Amino acid sequence: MSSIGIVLGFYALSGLTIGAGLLVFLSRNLLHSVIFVILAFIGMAGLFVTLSADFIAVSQILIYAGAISVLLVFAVMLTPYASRDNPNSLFAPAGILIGLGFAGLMGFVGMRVIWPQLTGSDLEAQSFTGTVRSIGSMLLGTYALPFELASVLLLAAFIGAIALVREDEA
Amino acid sequence: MTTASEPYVLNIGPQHPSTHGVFRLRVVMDGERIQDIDMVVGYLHRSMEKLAEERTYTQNIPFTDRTDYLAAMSNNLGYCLAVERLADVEVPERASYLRVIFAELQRLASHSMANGTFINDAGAWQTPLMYMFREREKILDLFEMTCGARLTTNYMRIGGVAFDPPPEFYPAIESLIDEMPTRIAEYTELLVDNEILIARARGIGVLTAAEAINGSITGPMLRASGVPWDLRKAEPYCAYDQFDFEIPVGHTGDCYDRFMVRLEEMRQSVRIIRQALDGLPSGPHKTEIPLALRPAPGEAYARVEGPRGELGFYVVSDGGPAPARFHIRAPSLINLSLLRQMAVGAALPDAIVTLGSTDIVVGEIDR
Amino acid sequence: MNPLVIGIGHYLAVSGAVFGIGIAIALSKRNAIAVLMGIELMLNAVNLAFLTFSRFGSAFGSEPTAPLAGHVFVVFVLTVAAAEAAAALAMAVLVYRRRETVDLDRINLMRW
Amino acid sequence: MTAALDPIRAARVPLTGAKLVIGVIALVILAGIAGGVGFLVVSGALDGHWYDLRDLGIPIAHLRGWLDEQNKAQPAQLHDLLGDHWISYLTTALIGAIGILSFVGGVLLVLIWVERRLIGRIQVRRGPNRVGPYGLLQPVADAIKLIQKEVLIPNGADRFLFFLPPILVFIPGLLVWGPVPWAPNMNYLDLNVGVLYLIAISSLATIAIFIAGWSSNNHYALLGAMRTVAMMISYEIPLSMALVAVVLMTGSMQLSQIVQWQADHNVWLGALMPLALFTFFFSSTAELNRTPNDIAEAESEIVAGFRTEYFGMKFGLFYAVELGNAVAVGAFVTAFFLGGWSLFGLEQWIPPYLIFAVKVSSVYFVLVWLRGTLPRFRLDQLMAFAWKYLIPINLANTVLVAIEVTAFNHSSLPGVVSLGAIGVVNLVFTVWVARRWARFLGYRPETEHVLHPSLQTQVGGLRAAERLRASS
Repeated sequence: MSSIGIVLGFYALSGLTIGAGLLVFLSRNLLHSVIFVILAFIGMAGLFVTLSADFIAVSQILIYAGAISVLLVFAVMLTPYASRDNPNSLFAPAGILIGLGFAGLMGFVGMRVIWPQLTGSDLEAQSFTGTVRSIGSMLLGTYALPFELASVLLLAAFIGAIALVREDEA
Repeated sequence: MTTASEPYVLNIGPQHPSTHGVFRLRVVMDGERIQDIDMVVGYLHRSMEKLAEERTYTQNIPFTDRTDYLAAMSNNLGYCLAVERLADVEVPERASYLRVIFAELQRLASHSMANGTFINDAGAWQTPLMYMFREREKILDLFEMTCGARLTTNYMRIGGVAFDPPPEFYPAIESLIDEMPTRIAEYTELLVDNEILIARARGIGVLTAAEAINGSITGPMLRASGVPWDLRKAEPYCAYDQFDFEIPVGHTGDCYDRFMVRLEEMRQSVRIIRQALDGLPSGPHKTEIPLALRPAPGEAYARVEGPRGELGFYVVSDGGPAPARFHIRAPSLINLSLLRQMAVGAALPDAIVTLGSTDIVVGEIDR
Repeated sequence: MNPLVIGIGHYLAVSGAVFGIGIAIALSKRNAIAVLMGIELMLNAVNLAFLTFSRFGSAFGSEPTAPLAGHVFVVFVLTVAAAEAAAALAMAVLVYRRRETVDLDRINLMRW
Repeated sequence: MTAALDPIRAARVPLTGAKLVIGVIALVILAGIAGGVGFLVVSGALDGHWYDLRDLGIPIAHLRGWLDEQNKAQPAQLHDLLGDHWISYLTTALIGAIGILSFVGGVLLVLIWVERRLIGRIQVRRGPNRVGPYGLLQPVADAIKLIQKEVLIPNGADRFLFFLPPILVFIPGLLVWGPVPWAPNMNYLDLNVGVLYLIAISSLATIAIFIAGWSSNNHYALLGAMRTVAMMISYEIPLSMALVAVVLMTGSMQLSQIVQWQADHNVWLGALMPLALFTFFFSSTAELNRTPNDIAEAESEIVAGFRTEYFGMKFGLFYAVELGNAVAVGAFVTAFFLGGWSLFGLEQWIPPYLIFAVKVSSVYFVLVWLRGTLPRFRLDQLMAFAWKYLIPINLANTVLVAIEVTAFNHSSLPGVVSLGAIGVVNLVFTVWVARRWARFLGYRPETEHVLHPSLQTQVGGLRAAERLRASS
């Protein structure tokens, strides 16, 4: 993918995503870090668009920026003032090291391996113009069982969450 | 297991769209539920009852305008009745009829305001209020025509009324009285059958008859609770015993019943005004009394059925030109006193609707 | 690697970086909600990798729709993430109610 | 006397001869223009030319072709870097963005006036009529006043989070205008996941409102924010389900395709699926915080809800976004349910975007009308309505529509018959299910309905009250 728009978009969006991710780590205030995590989700959705995954990108905004972030903010609100800062634990140095190590490893692997990837005109030819229909037929065809399982999972999580947080009526 | 959510204090007022004046509710809330209500009054206190001891009986009439500023005529009337009883002043027949006409016009205006703001508190974006204001405007024009003022009328006098209405008053009131039933039908059509209003007001702020009587609630609130009590019938003053009208009585005592009782009372007021206009006797409109009236030592209490309830005036004379003691039984204050009982445990919007249905006037609460 | 021709490597590097940030957050934060945010970031990074391979490699499948299998997996990951967020946040709230804290260092009843 | 007191009646000016003549002349001129245009259209002289202004997409397409011609002449280096079409892409993107933004901005300025005048008329008063002719400059005056206001931050507010929300709600408020199908060729952002995009974008505003309420450090604001979030999350579900029915019926998530389907079949989806139309409209009013669902900024209860502490231009942004979203809802109701730019073939004669604008205005008028008429629900009533009522019956509706669509796609009946049958079935289903389900949930209009006060002539106390109670 060498068209200038996609290249610029890729760098801008990856910068946005990684920067927002770092700010999630660095923010002192938990609510600020929720804002930054939403920003990272939106940047990620932009990266999905550059991969011509329109359905996934929009779903990402819908689910992460629209739903999960509201859950996060609600959870922050439901906990007291005192725990609205964002402190590091004793594991912080180890965690940062592991994170850096993993990022370095992935970067190294990604950059060094010669991937059997499509390039040039083949890639252009494979650009997905409309993924929705195919994803839909796959979800209800090849992957029907996992799809049903996922819905059962969602239902279980739904019921579980309600059962956990529900107050006794009596 | 219970939630760890903490109750918090919400100050509704003194500046708030639905406290109808400077009045403050200190509400302890858990989420949207009300746990406790503290009513803080006194922001508008002007010490009227004490000030009245420094002024002559006639000079006190304008003060009564400014207690319940939405029902100045009724206040004038109650005070004048009390002083007349104290000083044994006779009132001419025509003055009694005029008093009835103006008191009922005032009731129409006040109930328009009450119902309009009630719907406003229930969330309608001012339209019913503006509709009701349209008729209230016309009534206030009639007041202006007769005594020069719209709100603080200062119209009743000890021994009668200040002025005979001018000739153009009669066609204007005729057309108003002819028009009023259609207007009330219009409100009925717009509001009474409204699903949202029923959902918001049915079963909210319920007062049973026993509770209402225990709380010495009076007026439309008492009648909405199912008690057929109206001073105009129970203890007729002025010329009310000569008119034919009925007392609307509610069924459950919720906010919706209060609204309906007020609406029905407006119809009955129109009926009374019609009869009073038809039977308006000729004659003097006032008994002349001395400028500085000095009643014999004694005390008197007169009560009228104001738009908000029993409006009582207690006057004690020591033989001087000014009352020795003066007290007003303000129905707003007493009706408000049960707000806590009605609203605790309800949600915040219900409390606001309940407050709207009690129809308070802060000038009367604080005096 | 030509920086002006974006390929699998670039996306994988971004994915790795976001995943690393997610790991760092999940491991080093004391607040349960912050940890959850880290996990969500890691899931996002995985989604990016899925979509990258799906976009760039038709070599991994023969059917015409096979590349979109990556998208289907991402749909499942999104589902799981949503379910997980709901359940985890419910647990956080519950833990807070019981123990008056969401500090993971102090929720140590099951340590040993 | 009474006539002078009635502002509307007093404002009515008698029709004079001069006005009549001017009106007749204007009508004649209009008829002439219409006739000329009609002749042009019928003769086919317009079709596809760049001056075919019936659909602004056609001139833009011509412009793109011309720009691509120019693009070939650029230096080879630039061409390698930027490709074949960059000039035309850039230009048309700019034209579209500027066009939409200026349209929305202009419409907002006018609509503030329109809404206030309409509400004034509904409320038997005149509305703004002092600034400029007919008060038309009132929105400008309002904006100037708002801009002039001092920027204050409430004590104890989170500065960063307090400034963020007006911007955060403004962005989705603009983005939502992207996929609006103005005319067959006028789609700025014709995503093939347009419906999903709309839902996603509208869900972004939730978090902004939540932050606004929280960061203000005010109980009213927090209550308003909680109410908004609860309501928006709840009503997103019925809203999406109504759109699922639309997508099932038309077989596309692309807004232009949805409108095209309605144009092809000469039917409005709102007529085919009244339940979906109602659900979408009602849920939209909830998302918009408009009456009867304006509990989030319930003036009589919580002052102004989440924006209690916002004033000046920050409040202005909230207000503008709210109004803009109301118009956008009008646009989407039109596109999804009222046939979009199509009008049973008349779109050949009348520019489709004008048809669209008229439909949007009528939906907007309904919104204003509701605002001027209805009281507001309570939070728990709205929640119960969404979860207990709208969601179950819309689930049933979705299943029904799925069955109907399958039958429709496999049947060889003419469209009038099959679509008519679908419409009738859906209407019957809607009425029946709506009533049955309401009954099932315990709605009893016979017993809970209007109870007129009983009229008494005898006074009494508690015993009389008990007697009355026993007798009724």
